[in-house]
Amino acid sequence: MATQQSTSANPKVNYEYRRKKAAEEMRKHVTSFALMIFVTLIAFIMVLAGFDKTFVYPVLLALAALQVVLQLYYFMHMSHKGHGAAALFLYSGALVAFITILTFLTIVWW
Amino acid sequence: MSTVAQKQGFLAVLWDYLTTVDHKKIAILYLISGGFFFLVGGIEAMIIRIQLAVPDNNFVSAGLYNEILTMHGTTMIFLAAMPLLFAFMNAVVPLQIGARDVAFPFLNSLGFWLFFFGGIFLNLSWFLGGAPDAGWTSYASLSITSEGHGIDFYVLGLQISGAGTLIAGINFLVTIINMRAPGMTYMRMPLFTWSTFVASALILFAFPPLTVGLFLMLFDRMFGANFFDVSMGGNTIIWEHLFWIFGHPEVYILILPAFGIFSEIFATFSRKRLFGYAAMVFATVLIGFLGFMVWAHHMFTVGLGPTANAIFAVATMAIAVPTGVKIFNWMLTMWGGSIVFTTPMLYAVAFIPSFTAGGVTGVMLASAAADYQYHDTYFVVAHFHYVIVGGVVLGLLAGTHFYWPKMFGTMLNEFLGKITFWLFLIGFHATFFVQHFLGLMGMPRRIWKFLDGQGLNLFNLISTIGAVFMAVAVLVLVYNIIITQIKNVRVGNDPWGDGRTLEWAIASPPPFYNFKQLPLVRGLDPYWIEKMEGNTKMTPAEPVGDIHMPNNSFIPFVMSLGLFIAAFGAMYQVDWRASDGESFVWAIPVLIIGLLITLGSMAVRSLKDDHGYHIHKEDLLKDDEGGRE
Amino acid sequence: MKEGFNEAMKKGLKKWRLLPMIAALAFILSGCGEPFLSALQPAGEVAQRQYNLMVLSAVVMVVVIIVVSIVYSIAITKFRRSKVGEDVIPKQVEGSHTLEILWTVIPIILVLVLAVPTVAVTFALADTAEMEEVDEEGNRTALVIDVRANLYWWEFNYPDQGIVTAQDLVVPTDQNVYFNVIASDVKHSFWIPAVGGKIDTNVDNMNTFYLNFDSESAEEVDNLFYGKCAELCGPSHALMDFKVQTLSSEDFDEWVAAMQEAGEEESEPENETIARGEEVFGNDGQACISCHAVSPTERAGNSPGPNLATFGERSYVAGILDNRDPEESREENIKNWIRNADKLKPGNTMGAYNEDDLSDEDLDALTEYLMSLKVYTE
Amino acid sequence: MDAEQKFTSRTWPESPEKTTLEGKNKFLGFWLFLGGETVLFASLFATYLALKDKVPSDDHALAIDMFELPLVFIMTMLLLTSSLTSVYAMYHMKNYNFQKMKTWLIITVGLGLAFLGFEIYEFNHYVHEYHHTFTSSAFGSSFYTLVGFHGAHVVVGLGWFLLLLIRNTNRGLNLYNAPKFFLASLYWHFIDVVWVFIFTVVYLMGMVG
Ligand code: HEA
Ligand code: HEA
Ligand code: HEC
Ligand code: CUA
Ligand SMILES: [Cu+2]
Repeated sequence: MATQQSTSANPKVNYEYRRKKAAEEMRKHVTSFALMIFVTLIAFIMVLAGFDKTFVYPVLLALAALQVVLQLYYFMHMSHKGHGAAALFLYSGALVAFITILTFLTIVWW
Repeated sequence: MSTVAQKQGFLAVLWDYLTTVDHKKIAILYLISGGFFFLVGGIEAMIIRIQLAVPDNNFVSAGLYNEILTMHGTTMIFLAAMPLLFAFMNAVVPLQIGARDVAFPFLNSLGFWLFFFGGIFLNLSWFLGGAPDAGWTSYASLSITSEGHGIDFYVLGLQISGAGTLIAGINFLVTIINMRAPGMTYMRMPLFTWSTFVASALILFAFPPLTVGLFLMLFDRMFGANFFDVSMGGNTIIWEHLFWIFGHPEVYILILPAFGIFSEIFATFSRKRLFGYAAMVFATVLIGFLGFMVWAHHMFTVGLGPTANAIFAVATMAIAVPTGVKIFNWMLTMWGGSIVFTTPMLYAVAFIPSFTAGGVTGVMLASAAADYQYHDTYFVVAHFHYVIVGGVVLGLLAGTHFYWPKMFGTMLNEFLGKITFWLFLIGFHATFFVQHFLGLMGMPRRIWKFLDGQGLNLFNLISTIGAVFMAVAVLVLVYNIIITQIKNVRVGNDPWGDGRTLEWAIASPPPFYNFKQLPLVRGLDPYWIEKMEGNTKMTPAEPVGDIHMPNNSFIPFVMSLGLFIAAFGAMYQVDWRASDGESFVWAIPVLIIGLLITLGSMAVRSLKDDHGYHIHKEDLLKDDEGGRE
Repeated sequence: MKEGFNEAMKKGLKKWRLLPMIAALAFILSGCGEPFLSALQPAGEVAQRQYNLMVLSAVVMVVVIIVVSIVYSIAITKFRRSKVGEDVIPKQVEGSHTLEILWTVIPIILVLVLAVPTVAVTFALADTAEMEEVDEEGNRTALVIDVRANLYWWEFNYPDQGIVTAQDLVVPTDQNVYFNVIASDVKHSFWIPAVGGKIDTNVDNMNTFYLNFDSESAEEVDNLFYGKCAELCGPSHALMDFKVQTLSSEDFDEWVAAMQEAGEEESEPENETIARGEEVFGNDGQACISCHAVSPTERAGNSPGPNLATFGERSYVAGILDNRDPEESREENIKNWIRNADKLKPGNTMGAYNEDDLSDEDLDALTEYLMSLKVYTE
Repeated sequence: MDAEQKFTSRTWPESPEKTTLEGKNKFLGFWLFLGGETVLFASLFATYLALKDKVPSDDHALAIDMFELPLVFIMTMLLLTSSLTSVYAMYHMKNYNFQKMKTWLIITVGLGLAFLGFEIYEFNHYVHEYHHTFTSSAFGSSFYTLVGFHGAHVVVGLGWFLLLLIRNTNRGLNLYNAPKFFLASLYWHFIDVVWVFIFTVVYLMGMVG
């Protein structure tokens, strides 16, 4: 059966420290949220401005990728330890996903 | 409560199996139902061969032939080969890594019942107006126009059983990552565990495209969508891609676990550690990886253009390299060893040339420009039966003999086993070797009959005679199983005498809680290490303590049953709409009821806490004194 | 059979130095199958190149199998427990880097040996640039045929010539013939094994490729190759055969001229039976005409049934009933077809005509009429 | 150790979702599931891209004719914000503050519902204004399937949150339900990730042309 993760020897210090760390992290989350909103705004404005699509497409995709990274690493804590296997499989999935989309864009004609 | 097994009535046993979450019992469920579907698929194969024994034969009609052909392929791949592999994975992998059970016992049971009901649903098509008839690949233009409900059975049945497979895949992955016994590092895992791991990863990424493909087909056929309707802007090639993005990894999902079984057998019966273990692991992973880059080799003649064909051709050929590494490592495992030809070893030894022959014809197929000649001919049929029967089925037969004692505590008769082996091997080569030539001589596959005067008569007849040998072999195996279970001679933990991995360190069959104390793993082939040091048991990694066990549950059965019921509703609402609500008025209600059953049982599951129970230390110790049975 | 072999030597094999094994293998393979059907007896440039690739790959594979067999045989004979002793514990070898590098590198080389020509031939066979070439007057120089696959029958339309046939494809020898292929209903695949690999006739789009029919090989098979449908397309997929008539370039031009001419003029029925047959066939009879055109210039691309303009010359009825031997069988076959089309080719759209639909006398007349539908021969 | 054991904010472990073996298994299993879902959505995206604007005749509306920036923008903001609110909920879960966690989850659910409302409005609009339906063209089928699959995920996510909230209102946090809350919020983030691609690839790129 499960074993409890060992917490630090001094629960009190540990507690205060953890609280602080969590709060700090939460602030980072808010920052990254602001960034996400900002990125979204740029994306929408670019489309509104009506630039040429050879320019807009790659930028849009880059912005989307940036947002996903923010989601994964800040909101979903992918950078925290214990996410090794999760990351491996998520990226493998992303690779298969990429190849799938690439082929559908190139060798499925109509 | 006592853990000593008691004699139980039939109903009690049945109930036990319907609700079990024990990986060893689920393994037996997979073995029985997979075995049953193998016989069904085999009978279908026999009908195919009888129809094609002589030219212009009329043993079965054209439409029926297509149904049999489709069901043969579909049944064998989805309902026989994969579940049988799952049987061994379930029986062996948790023991091999020294785990209590799989990571999600409840989901394990759910995975089984989904597969089971999906398979039953698919096969009910025989009695409800006709089976699917567009080939196991069910290419869109034909399957969209196919009349009746055959294809609907295919789509819904595979959707249900596919969900079960996906669940099983995730379950094995988590089990292997999280539940290894102390000391069992990744590079000490037995190869069967490794290949289960990679095959499960392939399942995780290959089944979603199939799911999507089946959904599109389902929407087109049952809800008026137009994915594949060219006149509405649809595109049938989408199906082909989605199917093969799944389909190619699927063949490695089949072969890798078989490779794993053989790796165990070679090492055991050569009394030698697997040669080049690290390279074997690496090759397994590489095959899995490359498996996703090559699917368009099934579509060389579709007209994708020379660039795509060339890229996929070369990528496909690359797989020969890691596979070759494995073949040579197996041979070098035997080299310098002490080989004893038990039945499982006979299969393993026969597997090498058989599979190599199938593999190299695969590389021939990969040569795109030449594949324009091979594609959709009996050459391809010969290729894939060489790899599937010569690889996967030989692996399953080997595994059956090898792991039977561990699963049932009895030993299959070796003499009968060898008879099965020789009949099957001879029959197999007789059936499929000549098919290479049939294909090159101009015989397309999936043909209901061939006409006289095209030079195809002799080889087809030989092929049919070979199939009869295989059928007899299978019957001998069935007989062997029956008398072995009737005689019921019990065996000890290491019946082959040369077991190397953890599963042989535990009683046959193991107690329901597996290892009383998790074993300490000190290297590759941990049981062998202990034996070499004169120990009869594994060194425990923990003191005897309470063991936490999950409760049995009937919910997985009910959840799957709900989907099974809903599938009928989804299918017959088509007729209900076609008749303007005149007939089949029950269809939509049935669909809703089925879904409610499933959702309801899911809700019950999540609302009702299920913490399992504990086996107490005292009972475990008592077990030791009392012994089992 | 001998010729097939010589042919192989002449054309392609010279390139890679005649290894005796290649020769032996090619010889064994070419002994297989009927020359009008077998991919092992290539009858044209495309099939030849594919055949060469097949032989090359087969040789590589035989090498692999031999190597494996040798190591394998030694291993399982030398290291049996009965030989090494019951209680021996073999040395637990971990592996060997040298060996592992060896059996990684050699297969890579073998794969490359196969991959390079594969890529080359794949691109070469996809080269249809010649299709676009025109002469001074802007006419296309190459022969292009539009192939349309229908549930169990084939239509061959010659757009530049303005003519159409069904079931029997007619082609000139010793020149590249270009095909545009497509399907009307479900996916099929267009395959003439002896002349070259297949290409799918998709419902979505047009595919393009070329074949080349070798005159010497054609002679050997009496100018008749077999073609097949190679994609499961329904109950009668097995019976969706077609035939390929080969003609020399001059004869082909004559044939085209005859076809075009026949399309322009109305021919008078030779006798009364035939006239009656025409009536039955026409609108006041069974309305066969609603599905079948009888003029070689009509209804290309949208016909519900095969064009019967050259029906009296076809080698087979519906691609499966052999008319050639004896010649009288033609009449039998036609009657059989009209009475039993649904049984002969399950699932085809024509359906059968029983005595109630079509009296025996009418059937006789109809048959007579159908046999009279000739364009090129007398 | 008992999964229902009561904690105080001081004894509450740092990663409650991964403290028990069950929790660890669920955590990993769920991530793997998301890996599979990635491929699932990729297949749907690929299908959509292959069938985008594929309609039987000229009088069918195309992407560029239908999509409108303001609506998509509002929906995007709703969903992005709900992602942040669910992060707040998890923040409070880690601090063992059940009440606040509940509050933030309820806000998340509210935002999700609003998103769904707009989506339903949007679909309805396309059907009535443009006769762009599930069965009108291959484009229609693929559009509604892709966006609809995402919508279905939103529904499931909301149902999950609600079920957890109802079930656990009176029990507080423990090591048995903490992983469940955590997974539900992971799922919610994943839904957001998919939406990022939907608004980029389907709507924004669709409007560019
Ligand atoms: C278990 C199942 C299985 C396995 C393992 C394989 C393995 C391989 N397959 Fe096969 N295949 C199928 C099952 C399988 N296949 C099925 C079911 C179909 C038909 C589906 C349908 O249409 O219905 C099919 C069809 C199929 C096609 C499409 C043919 C067509 O329809 O036109 C191709 C084409 O490239 C192909 C190639 C290969 C290759 C290159 C391998 C390789 O992985 C083989 C690698 C192994 C070796 C090469 C042998 C050992 C290696 C050495 C000893 C080293 C030295 C070797 C060399 C240098 C060559 N397969
Ligand atoms: C795991 C996969 C698997 C397995 C094991 C097999 C096994 C066999 N297959 Fe398989 N086959 C496929 C997968 C498989 N096949 C697939 C995917 C296709 C393509 C389908 C398609 O085109 O869509 C195919 C197609 C296919 C064809 C081509 C049909 C055609 O294109 O028209 C043929 C023809 O010979 C054939 C023959 C056989 C034979 C003789 C066996 C034998 O090995 C079978 C041996 C087993 C038995 C003989 C069982 C005997 C059982 C009994 C005698 C029962 C006794 C009864 C009781 C106790 C109740 N198969
Ligand atoms: C509904 C359409 C339809 C009608 C009406 C019809 N046919 Fe056919 N016919 C077909 C089709 C389709 C085929 C091709 C069948 C196949 O080969 O699968 C065919 C094939 C044939 C063939 C063989 C063609 C060949 O090239 O070998 C003959 C001869 C023939 N029909 C004669 C007739 C006669 C005579 C009638 C009237 C009594 C008739 N058909 C009415 C659709 C029709
Ligand atoms: Cu047309 Cu098969
Ligand atoms: Cu493949």
